[in-house]
Amino acid sequence: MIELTRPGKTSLIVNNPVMPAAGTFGFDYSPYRDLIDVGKLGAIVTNPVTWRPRQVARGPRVVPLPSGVLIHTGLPNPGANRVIKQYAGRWARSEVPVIVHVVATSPADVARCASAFERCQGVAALEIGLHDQATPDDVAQIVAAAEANTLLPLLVRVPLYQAVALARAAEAAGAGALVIAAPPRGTTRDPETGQLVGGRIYGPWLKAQALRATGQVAQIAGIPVIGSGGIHSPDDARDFIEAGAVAVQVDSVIWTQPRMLEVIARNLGGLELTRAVGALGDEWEPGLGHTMQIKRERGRRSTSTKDEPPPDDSPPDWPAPKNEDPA
Amino acid sequence: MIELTRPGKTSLIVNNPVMPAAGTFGFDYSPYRDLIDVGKLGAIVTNPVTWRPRQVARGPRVVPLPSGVLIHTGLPNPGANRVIKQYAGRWARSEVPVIVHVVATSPADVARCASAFERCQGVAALEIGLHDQATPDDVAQIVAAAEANTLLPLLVRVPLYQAVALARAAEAAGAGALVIAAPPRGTTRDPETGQLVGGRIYGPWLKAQALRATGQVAQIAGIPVIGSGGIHSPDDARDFIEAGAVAVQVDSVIWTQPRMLEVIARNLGGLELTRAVGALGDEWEPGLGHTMQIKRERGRRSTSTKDEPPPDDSPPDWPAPKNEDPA
Amino acid sequence: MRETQAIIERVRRVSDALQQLHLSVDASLAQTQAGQSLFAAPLDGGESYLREQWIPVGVRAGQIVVEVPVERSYAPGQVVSLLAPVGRVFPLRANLQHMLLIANDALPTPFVWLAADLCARGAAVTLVLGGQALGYPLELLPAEVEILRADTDWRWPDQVETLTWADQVIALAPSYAYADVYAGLYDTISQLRVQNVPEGYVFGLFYYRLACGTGACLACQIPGQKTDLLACTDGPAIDLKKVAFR
Amino acid sequence: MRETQAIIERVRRVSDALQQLHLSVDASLAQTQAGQSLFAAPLDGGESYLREQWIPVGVRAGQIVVEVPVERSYAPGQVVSLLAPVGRVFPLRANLQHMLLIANDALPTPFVWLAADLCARGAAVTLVLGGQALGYPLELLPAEVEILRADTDWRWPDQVETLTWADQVIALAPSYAYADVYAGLYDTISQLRVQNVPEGYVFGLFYYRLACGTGACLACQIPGQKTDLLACTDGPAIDLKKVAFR
Ligand SMILES: Cc1cc2nc3c(=O)[nH]c(=O)nc-3n(C[C@H](O)[C@H](O)[C@H](O)COP(=O)(O)OP(=O)(O)OC[C@H]3O[C@@H](n4cnc5c(N)ncnc54)[C@H](O)[C@@H]3O)c2cc1C
Ligand SMILES: Cc1cc2nc3c(=O)[nH]c(=O)nc-3n(C[C@H](O)[C@H](O)[C@H](O)COP(=O)(O)OP(=O)(O)OC[C@H]3O[C@@H](n4cnc5c(N)ncnc54)[C@H](O)[C@@H]3O)c2cc1C
Ligand SMILES: Cc1cc2nc3c(=O)[nH]c(=O)nc-3n(C[C@@H](O)[C@@H](O)[C@H](O)COP(=O)(O)O)c2cc1C
Ligand SMILES: Cc1cc2nc3c(=O)[nH]c(=O)nc-3n(C[C@@H](O)[C@@H](O)[C@H](O)COP(=O)(O)O)c2cc1C
Ligand code: FES
Ligand code: FES
Repeated sequence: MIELTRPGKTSLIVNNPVMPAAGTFGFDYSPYRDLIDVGKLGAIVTNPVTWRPRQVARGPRVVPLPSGVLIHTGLPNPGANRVIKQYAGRWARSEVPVIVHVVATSPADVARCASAFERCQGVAALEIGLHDQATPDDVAQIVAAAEANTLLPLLVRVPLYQAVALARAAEAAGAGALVIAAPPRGTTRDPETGQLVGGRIYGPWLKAQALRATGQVAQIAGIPVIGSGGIHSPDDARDFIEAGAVAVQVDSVIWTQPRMLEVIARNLGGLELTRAVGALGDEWEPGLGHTMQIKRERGRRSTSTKDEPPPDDSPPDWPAPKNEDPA
Repeated sequence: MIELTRPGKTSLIVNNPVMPAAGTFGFDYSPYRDLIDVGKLGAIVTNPVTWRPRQVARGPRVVPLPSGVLIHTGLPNPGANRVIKQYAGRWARSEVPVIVHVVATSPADVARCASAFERCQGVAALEIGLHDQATPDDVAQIVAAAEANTLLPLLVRVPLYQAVALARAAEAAGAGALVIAAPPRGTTRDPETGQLVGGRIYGPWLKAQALRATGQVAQIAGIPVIGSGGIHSPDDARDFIEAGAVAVQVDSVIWTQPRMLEVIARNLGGLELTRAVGALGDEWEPGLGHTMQIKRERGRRSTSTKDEPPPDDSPPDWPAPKNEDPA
Repeated sequence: MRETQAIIERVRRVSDALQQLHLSVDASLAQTQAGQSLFAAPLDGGESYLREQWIPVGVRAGQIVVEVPVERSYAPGQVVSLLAPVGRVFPLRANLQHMLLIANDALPTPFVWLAADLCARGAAVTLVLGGQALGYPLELLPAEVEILRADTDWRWPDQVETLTWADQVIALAPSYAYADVYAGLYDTISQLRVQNVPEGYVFGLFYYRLACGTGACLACQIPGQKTDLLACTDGPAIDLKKVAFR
Repeated sequence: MRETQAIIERVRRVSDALQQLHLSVDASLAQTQAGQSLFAAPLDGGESYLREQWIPVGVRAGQIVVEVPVERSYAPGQVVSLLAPVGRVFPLRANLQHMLLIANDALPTPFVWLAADLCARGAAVTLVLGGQALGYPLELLPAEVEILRADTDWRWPDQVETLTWADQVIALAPSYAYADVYAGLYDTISQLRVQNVPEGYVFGLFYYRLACGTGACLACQIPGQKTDLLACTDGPAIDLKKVAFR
């Protein structure tokens, strides 16, 4: 039992700390029902939903990268109301909690989505996807708009590049949990058309960036943090837990090796996550980075708090981010 | 002949748009003298220099990543004055202009470094390396401190995650050129020690993020932009030129295939870069993204302005970044 | 769809550009038919991050044969993970007499198995090839198939006749040109037929590069008249009457 | 240092953990000696992004033989790009009589060629092995070498005697333990010798994972007493008297 969102009026409890990331799994369990045991997951996060319908982007949408891929879909979806018509029934029948991902196009739209899903059976929580250019003020307005219109637990998914500043703003505005982080955007050339294409980029190398952001946020967050970005193995997932996350979202490996999602869930299923959220950093015994201990600990790869951070005198891999707030 | 920095009291003119990135090539030409024809480069950018000596970081410093590497050196250097004692002679003898990379540890230190290098023969320009947590105000102070103490052309190297906001601040403060971008930080596990290590991350996948940032900045910058990040081939380099950069800095491929630096320089050497800085975006014929044109243009891979951006109705791969300024 | 493993039994180069892989596949794939494809990833990782869509050209001795570009190198004995079958069987009209297939600037690989099936059941098949498609080795197609050559503007001899003669039309364009080409074809046909183009008459094949192949990521979405469609789960053959061309 | 190409002529498995590669190298590498290494990258890309430091164990029939872990698979005929030579020849004292080599928790590969050279010129070589080093196949070392076993705290029989007997000492530890181990060894030796430890007497081997191998990136820097040192260009053998232990 893992408390995924801050205790309070309503909180989301899941049995397993592993779930898919928005946009990777579909609007419900059906795309992967025949490929994995969805019941083994902690939850499902739906594809992004907007208040108004959105059409798919034109031009190339899937472009290979060195050990990764660029995806530019334009977040196609028929709009909140038609999504509810199509999927609410299945959500109600889902073995695991369903978290609906709402794209933060505007506070007004978020408010409309919030009240729509509030009335919709089978929705366990909302995840708000912040736009890359969102400012802390935008975040405050967007989260407030959602809060005002639903009692559902509220997760806020934060863009990678502004993770600490926007996470602060989201928590202050009353978010129930933070998802760190949404994948960054990139630009690459489509070999087929010779065209430059912009979109979200996915791949195993994303993990290093996302893990650092997760660790930085976990140090300051008073609410649960969910780690996400480039997780391709159970060990990858454990690194995020060790960084202070209570749970993880798995992304593009679901497309390349669907079973890996279930494997990661089964591996982390055993974990007892009793740590006070954000307290993980303190629990690490500082001196332990020191070489002779490393030698003893050598090779050990556990999620225990013994796995050592870099030595005190070398900079932390996620320094307490003073000054990072752009404000 | 490429004007690398804004016309004015002093400006840096180079013969070739290709140079190494700070920290990849050493303090002078000697590490690669026997491996490549340094004379083919547009310039040399030195390793980072601080006012006070810095010791090398402890713990693992080089950790493999999926198709890349994490480097955490701690920016070791003997301090500006001893660097000058050791290398000024060679700088004076260098076939190509030497750009000294000054780490922006504080405005006061930057001021001291600026006047020290001002008096030092063989230094063609300074590149200021902004710290990841720098705010626009920090940047203003740091650039002002340098400006006040040297007539040397001033390049400012901007962290990836804040590229647009900090580039704006640097230009406003009087920077002569912008280097987009310094590589991001990541955290990964060292297989040898099982330890989590933080540092800069390098690899071909970095290109997509750096290219997007370069394009975004080139759209708004009134001063020359130098693109950098994950360039591993001449075509990679051309993409940055096409995105609006007047020159490029090559990073980790120098370590894995030293000759590639010279190959890229020879390939781009022919380029006539007469475009008004930042005007590139306008020169692109909007409608051209449209599929039938793409079909005609298909396969074409030139640096001409004909290579089309994504269609109008799909979001640009480097949208004009309104709101992006955290202020 | 299931995830299974297959072994590459044979690698046969069939042209400068193409090679055929003979695959021993899991029993669950025995029912695979023309139109469906395999979403493949070599177990040893291979060169690409995403899976690749392999298009079968037939079944020989219980082995599924797929046709792939020669750029990637494969070896007999290599084991691949398959997500399959991807997509739908080609939706053929009951008692189909005359099938018109059109491939312009795209290799007609998807038509090979289909044409063989149709010829086997005695239907007449005309294949129009244009642009890059003209480079395709014709010996890989059934001898009964009538071949016509189209120019770059998708015109060919007796275009009107062939279009009216056909009970069903399936076209293949390069992925970057789907919107324009299929819209154009649909217009041409609507003009020919005074009455509306019937459902299930003219299809376009959609082979976008797939990210998930399962209907999850929506990267292969095709805007539809009533509801939107997905190349991976509703395709590859999409009734152009159902597509909303923008 | 130059960038040249070499061909893997032979791949020989010498233990569960190690394989030896026989390399036909460019003429410019004919002068390579014990201590220097090759910074290698297979032309076909290979598994790792960075180059790998290959340590020679000798020269056979004009081919340089390197010893590498078995994890990575190599095949005869494979072409590799080499940045070489990396680092300095082992700095041996003039008329050296007694050499003491110590390897604890690290494979003594770097000592193989050195020991052979020393034995050839009639010097007495004692090799202390501890921890992981004990797993090393002794048949790969010259028969004349005297082997002693150290415990986990770097103690071995007649430690004091051997240390005083030796004209020169070279130690090898795992990279994550350099600071502590070499500092400890240096202290032990200083206590033994009332007068200061002479220059060029006790060396530590530094094999950090290298990023550039050329002295550019400073990732392999070793804090020095007077000036800082680099494992890639000043190493692998560093006079511990010159190291500033923090
Ligand atoms: C509300 C909103 C505000 C914007 N503000 C800016 C801005 O300040 N500066 C700027 O340069 N560009 C802005 N844009 C444009 C947007 O940044 C670019 O379209 C995007 O960065 C790249 O486009 P894409 O199609 O690759 O992204 P995709 O993910 O494909 O998005 C397709 C469309 O959905 C929108 N979108 C994607 N994710 C979200 C999200 N989490 N929340 C809301 N909308 C999303 C994109 O803007 C784009 O219009 C904004 C877009 C929207 C919808
Ligand atoms: C002036 C200064 C301000 C800092 N402010 C913050 C902060 O606001 N929030 C925070 O979380 N951490 C801050 N730090 C610590 C620093 O962010 C971390 O050490 C770094 O993010 C990761 O360490 P590293 O060793 O991997 O970086 P490395 O690149 O290895 O740097 C090693 C040391 O050099 C410093 N450094 C690296 N690049 C620069 C640069 N371009 N300019 C100045 N110093 C550099 C690092 O801070 C670190 O102390 C600051 C450090 C310095 C020197
Ligand atoms: C198809 C798809 C859609 C996604 N939508 C979102 C989203 O709206 N918000 C978010 O935070 N993350 C979501 N995730 C992660 C990000 O990719 C997404 O935010 C982004 O807007 C999608 O960009 P794209 O349209 O270029 O794929 C998505 C992932 C995928 C693969
Ligand atoms: C050894 C090294 C040092 C570098 N120093 C800087 C730097 O000071 N400022 C900068 O903008 N980029 C420079 N570049 C690029 C960034 O990596 C650097 O800023 C960063 O601080 C180095 O981080 P590290 O100590 O974790 O390698 C450097 C690259 C390398 C490989
Ligand atoms: S490829 Fe993902 S939905 Fe079709
Ligand atoms: S490895 Fe780069 S300086 Fe030694």
